[in-house]
Amino acid sequence: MSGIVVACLLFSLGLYGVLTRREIVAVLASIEVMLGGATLLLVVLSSTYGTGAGTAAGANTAASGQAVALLLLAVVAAEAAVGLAVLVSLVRHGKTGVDDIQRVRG
Amino acid sequence: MTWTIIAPTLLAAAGAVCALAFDAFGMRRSASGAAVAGAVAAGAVPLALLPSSVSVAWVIPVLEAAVALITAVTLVGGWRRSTTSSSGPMSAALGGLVLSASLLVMITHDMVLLLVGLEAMGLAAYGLTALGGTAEAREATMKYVIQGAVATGLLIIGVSVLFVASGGSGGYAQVVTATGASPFPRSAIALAWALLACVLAFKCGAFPFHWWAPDVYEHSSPPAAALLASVPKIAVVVATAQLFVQRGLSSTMLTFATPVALIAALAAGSIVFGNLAALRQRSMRRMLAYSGIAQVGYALVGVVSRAPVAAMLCITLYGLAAAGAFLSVEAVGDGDPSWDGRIDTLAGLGSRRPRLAAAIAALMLSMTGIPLLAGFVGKLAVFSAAVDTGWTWLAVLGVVGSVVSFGYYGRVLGAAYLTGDGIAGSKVRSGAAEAATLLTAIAVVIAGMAPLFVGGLAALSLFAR
Amino acid sequence: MTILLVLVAVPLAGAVVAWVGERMHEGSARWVALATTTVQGALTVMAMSTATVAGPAGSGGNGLVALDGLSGPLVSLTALLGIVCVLASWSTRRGPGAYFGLLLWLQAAVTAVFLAANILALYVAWEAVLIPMWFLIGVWGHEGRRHAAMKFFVYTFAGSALMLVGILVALRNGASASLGASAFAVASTAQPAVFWLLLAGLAVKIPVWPLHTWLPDAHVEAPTAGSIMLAGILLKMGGYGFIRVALPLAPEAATAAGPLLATLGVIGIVYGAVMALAQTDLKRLIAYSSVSHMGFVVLALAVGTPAALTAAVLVMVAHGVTSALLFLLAGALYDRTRTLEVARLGGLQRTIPAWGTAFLFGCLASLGLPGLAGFPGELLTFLEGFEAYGWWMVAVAVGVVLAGVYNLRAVRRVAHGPEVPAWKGLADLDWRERLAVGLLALPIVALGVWPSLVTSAASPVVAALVARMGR
Amino acid sequence: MGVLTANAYLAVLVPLLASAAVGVFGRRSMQLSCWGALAGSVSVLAVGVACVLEPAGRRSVSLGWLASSSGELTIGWHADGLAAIMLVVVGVVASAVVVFSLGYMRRDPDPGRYFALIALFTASMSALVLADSLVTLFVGWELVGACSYLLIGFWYDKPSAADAARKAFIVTRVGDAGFMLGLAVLWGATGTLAIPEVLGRVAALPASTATVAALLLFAGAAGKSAQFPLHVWLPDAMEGPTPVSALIHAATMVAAGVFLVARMWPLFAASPAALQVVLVIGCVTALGAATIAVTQTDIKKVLAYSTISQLGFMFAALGSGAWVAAVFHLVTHAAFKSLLFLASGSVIHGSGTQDLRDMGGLWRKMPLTAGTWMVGVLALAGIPPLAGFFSKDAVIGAVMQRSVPAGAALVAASLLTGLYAFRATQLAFFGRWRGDVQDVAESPAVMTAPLLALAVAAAASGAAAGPVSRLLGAEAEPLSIPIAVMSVVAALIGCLIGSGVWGRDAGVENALPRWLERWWMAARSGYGIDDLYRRVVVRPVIGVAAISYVLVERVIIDGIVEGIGRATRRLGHGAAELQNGDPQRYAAWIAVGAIAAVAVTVWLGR
Repeated sequence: MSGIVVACLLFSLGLYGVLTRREIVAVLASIEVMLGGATLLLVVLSSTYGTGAGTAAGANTAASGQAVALLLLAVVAAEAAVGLAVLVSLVRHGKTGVDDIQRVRG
Repeated sequence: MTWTIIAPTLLAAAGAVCALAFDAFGMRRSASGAAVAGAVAAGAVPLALLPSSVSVAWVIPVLEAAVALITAVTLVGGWRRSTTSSSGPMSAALGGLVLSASLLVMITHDMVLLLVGLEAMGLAAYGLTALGGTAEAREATMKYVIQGAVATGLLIIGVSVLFVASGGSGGYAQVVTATGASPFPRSAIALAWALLACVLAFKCGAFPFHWWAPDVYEHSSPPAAALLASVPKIAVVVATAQLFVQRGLSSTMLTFATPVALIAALAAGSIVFGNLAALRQRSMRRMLAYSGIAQVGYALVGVVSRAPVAAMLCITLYGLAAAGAFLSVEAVGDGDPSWDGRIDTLAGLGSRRPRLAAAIAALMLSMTGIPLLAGFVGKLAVFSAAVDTGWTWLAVLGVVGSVVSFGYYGRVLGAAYLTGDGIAGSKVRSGAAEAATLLTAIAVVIAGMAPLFVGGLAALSLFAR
Repeated sequence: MTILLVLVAVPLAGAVVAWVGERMHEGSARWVALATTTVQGALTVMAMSTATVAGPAGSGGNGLVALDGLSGPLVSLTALLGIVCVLASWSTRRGPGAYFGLLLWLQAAVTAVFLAANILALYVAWEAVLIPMWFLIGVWGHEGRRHAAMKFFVYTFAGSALMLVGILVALRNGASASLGASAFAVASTAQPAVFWLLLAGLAVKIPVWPLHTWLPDAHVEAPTAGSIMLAGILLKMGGYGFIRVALPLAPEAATAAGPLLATLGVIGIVYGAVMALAQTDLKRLIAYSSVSHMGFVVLALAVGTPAALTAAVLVMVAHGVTSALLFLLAGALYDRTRTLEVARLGGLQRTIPAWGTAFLFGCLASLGLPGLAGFPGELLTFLEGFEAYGWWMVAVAVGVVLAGVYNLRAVRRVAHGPEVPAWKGLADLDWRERLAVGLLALPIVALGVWPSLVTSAASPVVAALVARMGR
Repeated sequence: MGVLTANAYLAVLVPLLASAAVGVFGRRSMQLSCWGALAGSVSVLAVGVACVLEPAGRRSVSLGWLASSSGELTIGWHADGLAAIMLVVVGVVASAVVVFSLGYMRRDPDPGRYFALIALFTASMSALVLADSLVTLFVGWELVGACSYLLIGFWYDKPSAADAARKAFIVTRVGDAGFMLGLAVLWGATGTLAIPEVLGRVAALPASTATVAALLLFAGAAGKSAQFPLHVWLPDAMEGPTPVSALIHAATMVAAGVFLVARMWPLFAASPAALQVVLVIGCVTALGAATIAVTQTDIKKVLAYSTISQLGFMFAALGSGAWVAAVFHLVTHAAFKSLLFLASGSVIHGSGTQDLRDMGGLWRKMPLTAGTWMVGVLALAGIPPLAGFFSKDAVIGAVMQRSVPAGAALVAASLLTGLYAFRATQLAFFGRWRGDVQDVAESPAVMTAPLLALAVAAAASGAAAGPVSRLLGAEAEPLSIPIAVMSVVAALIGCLIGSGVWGRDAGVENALPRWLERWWMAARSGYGIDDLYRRVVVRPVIGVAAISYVLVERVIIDGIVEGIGRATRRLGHGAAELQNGDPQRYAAWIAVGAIAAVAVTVWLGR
């Protein structure tokens, strides 16, 4: 049960970071934390809640859960890569803070 | 047999890879060509494999073909841009990737694959938007990334709960059976479905998760916007329809009673917000972006009234028109580079470029839902389904929304035809965009007229079931 | 049956040929339009004579097209106004190809509305009318055309959108899509919803007071041919829709709504007349007189007896030709004087006698002088109204007197009185305009002297409708 | 003779065709158009005479005019005695007027239109008279009103004529609105509008319905026959050419009201209350109009008010049940009043003025006109042996039996009649010529011939009492001597005062004593009723229209419509403002949105 709490905690912290930090770099970092928390939740759930934990079927759920988690890691990494790439182009034009990217509105 | 199902996705992806390869060797024209070829191939395969008799099984393959052809048209529309600027082939390749991901999203019946498809589509979209090249484009992309990340987080939570609940298989069917009896408490399952609904709403730009849409569609290059405003939206709505009205496509059982109210709220919110916000817009692309929100709302009405085919038809016909509309922005830009993208400065287009103006008129009126054009067919299917399943107030809201929509679609027509003077267009640099726009306009008219000849309008009720 | 499909196809074909023709050869559009409308007229006459005019709705092949006593007169009116419109806009210089193309498209769409034998086909044709009208007002209109075109489109579209929902609700509650003779009424629980939703679209079109404010703006800004088609035939789609769709679908709800509708009709009559009295612009005056005349139609529809419905058809056809004549003359005057401000006009009977006489004739017809088209329909409506609503008809009598007042006041201020020096050298009506006036004057007198031209056709069909409604 | 009575519709058809022919071809020559119009009026006369000589009874045809399922509105004609008399009257007067107009309208630039309208009027009048159903009667009734409108406004570029025409048509239409309501009541009560059936079912009607129907029909009649309070249009109608006044505003159209009541007599007879109203209105109009006529300075206005007064006599007779006497008085009045109008036309034509104060001593220069005028005036005053005496005496006799005060009022009115008749004669024909035109000459033969013909008719029509009442199916009552003596004495007193006072001093009106001066001026302006209507009815209606257009239409109804449009746009602003560009706000919205969705789903799904 504690695993789920940790995962949710991590997710909330990450979300909090995204919503409040003023530098884009920090926001991207918080995103990583958040997504990490979500992936952790998957692993914890599949291991604790697999049908009949400990039995063969249960192991099966846990295994496939971890496999998907690995896949998620790849997805999160791709997300971070693209985020950073965009950040680099923004920094090159001297915009690092969230306030600098508020011109497009209405 | 499974290969034939995945073939379109692979073909589109192959096209994209070839485009990248050619780009590496600096052969821009053949790079774009490869992307287009990939898209067309991806469209041809499902059509070739259609079962002989017309049945519900026709729906998904036909939609796949439609999505592929729309992508091809947008790539053709952006030909000048993709063959002249340095980042051109890159955007063509990304276009292929968007198509490939969208096709995956449409045909998959597995949660994990759905997640992967959605993410791939998102990433490719980030790329395409960034390639817009302007400071605003970069800003829009960054914002899109941030919001996308939050959505991905929610998606992962949702999928993981359902994945585990279904015993690690993740297939739609298993998920649905697991919803009834699962180790998790009912509220956890409800949370998962709700999150799934919200993320799908985010991906297709429904209210209140639409924030990225106006910025992205306004500041990405028009051909890219044409692609992003149509193909991903169609894919997500098709996925939503399948998920929430279950794979049988025709079965009326809803997997979970409660999300209907949530989707209905999303639909109503989108219709109201989309139409109202679009009224105020001065820039044509931003207006089209907001109107897209409303159009998604109409499609979601189909999902709510358990008519998946109607919802898919509605969003696809809209996608066709939206692609055409954005390509027309590119076409006008071709004719007059100094055009600031605002509606009012379209003045006199009717007299200067009659063919293009006529195409724009057809596209606008189709999106308004005027009969004899594609939009009306989609809306009629959706609204008759809504009325049949007792959601009459949603139908009335949708219909009133269509009326309000003439407020902004009509302003484009007004500018083009009713005001005499305006910017003097220079020689048209390249006809590709205009040709693509005309193609979509003709398709819209044909789709609108089709029911008249195919056994009268009463046949439309077929879609409503 | 095929001739009925042809009646819709001919104007459409004409529209395309006119539009394309103008590109190739300057000035050919109007001749193409004239030819098309004349052919359409001939076809209509043939269709009217061969179709079993008195019989129930003979539905076409795929249920799309039907002609009977109720739609016959209105289709004929459309054909006639088509020719008049072409004659009236003979000298348009701005994009004649598109102008005549749109005009013919409008005529095709309206004809399709009257011939539609299937509810959805009727709805599609109903909406298809909006687009050409929007362009006609918007592109060829006068100063305030953009606002007027937008207001016209959105207002009518809002009404017809609700009508669509009404149709869908009706289809859900057991109504058959075919408008023919099949069993018709919807389940009585759903009738109020169906009736009021349908009425939304119909009331905007007729127009029923207070949903009429789009009409004056649209008329003042529309070009001559636009006004003629708008007042002459577009308003009749509302009345026709009421009899063909709303009444059969929801008879009990229609009876229940009778008193309210009658009140709105009577208010419409008096209100339209009072407003016409207060106008300073000639076209706006004629527009409000249309509101007043259509008030009679609303009253007749509210009464709902077979005689009253026949009277409604009669008033619709009579008002069609009368208002077409008045708008034709107002347009002709505007082409000459570039103003329709009544204060600046005067003594035109002396300056342009032919126009003056035609205007006087039009105003006399408009005030319902017996012997001219307006009187029989209005008298029958008055009699049926009295039988149904008794002394409320005093208000209608006041309306009739006010009709006399504003019409004669218009004649007095525009045609009579000393000659105004500003308009000294105005050219009188040319042969095309005189032909158009003649084409309208003939039916005005014919209907006035012998109204059973229309009533003998409409009465049996309407009686059958009412009988089937079990009222 | 048979062929004429068989198809009496010729009386309508021939003038109609003549009118069309003259309208199209008459532009060129005056003679052609005059002959056309004459053909029309002569045909009416011929049919009238034929029907009189051979009362063929009811030869009527009714055609399904307005096929409607709940009852048949038919049109058709019905040549009975009353119709025959009216046709003769219309025929005679119309023919005289047409011939007279040849001379009177010689210098007019547009004779074609004039004679076409006269022919159309004749056709409509005979349609009205021959009508077999109330619908046809109403059609003729309105068409007659329209022709009067067109003829009063014949010189349409004269503002006063155009205004007078519009006023005439509108005031009569007010009456016609009542008529229409009456039609509706009868249609509701009897289910048909064919006159024989309606009258047949009158007995079955409840008294209240009959009274209401009768009063409504009387409203129409009062409008057309210029009875109080709808009389204001007739004096202004004098703006039209004088022959028109003679034909329409003396003999035919104004008599239509009397004809209507006579035609629908069983209905009126069935409701004493209605008859009481008719009697009162008749007497009030007779007396009031006579007092106004005395003070008029324009010769045509004198005759106009005289017509209103004489019509008042007829309605008084109708009100007291003597409809035969009323019709007989109608016949004689038509003769001498049209004579007087044509004579005044000849005077105006000759002397170039209509103002009595600028005339005088014309009998020397225009003996023929003066002579015929004298015949007319004596008949008007009711001096035996001329026609007026017999018909007016019958009327006064009948009214006296019914109610003495009414009879007294009529005697006073006949006194005043004699007064204004002879005042006008004195001022116009005797004394010194006060006008500035020198070469005053007698009118040409084409104008004086009809005068002579009408003079004979005016004189002889007195003897027609017997045949008229026989035609109407009632025997002629014998003259009661005391009534006759009283009315003749009253008339003579009036004549003496008239010729005496104005004989001594033509300008006596300018120096009247204070109290008389005030009354005199009031009477001259028609007791201010015209101004009253303008202030109380016309101006407020125009004002209300203008205000309600701005207030109700523009501000309220259109305001709401435009307001909805503007409000939607403003909402649009609000919606778009939500997007303020801050990505974190968007992300927050997404998070909050998701949480809300979850909460809703969980709560609903519990």
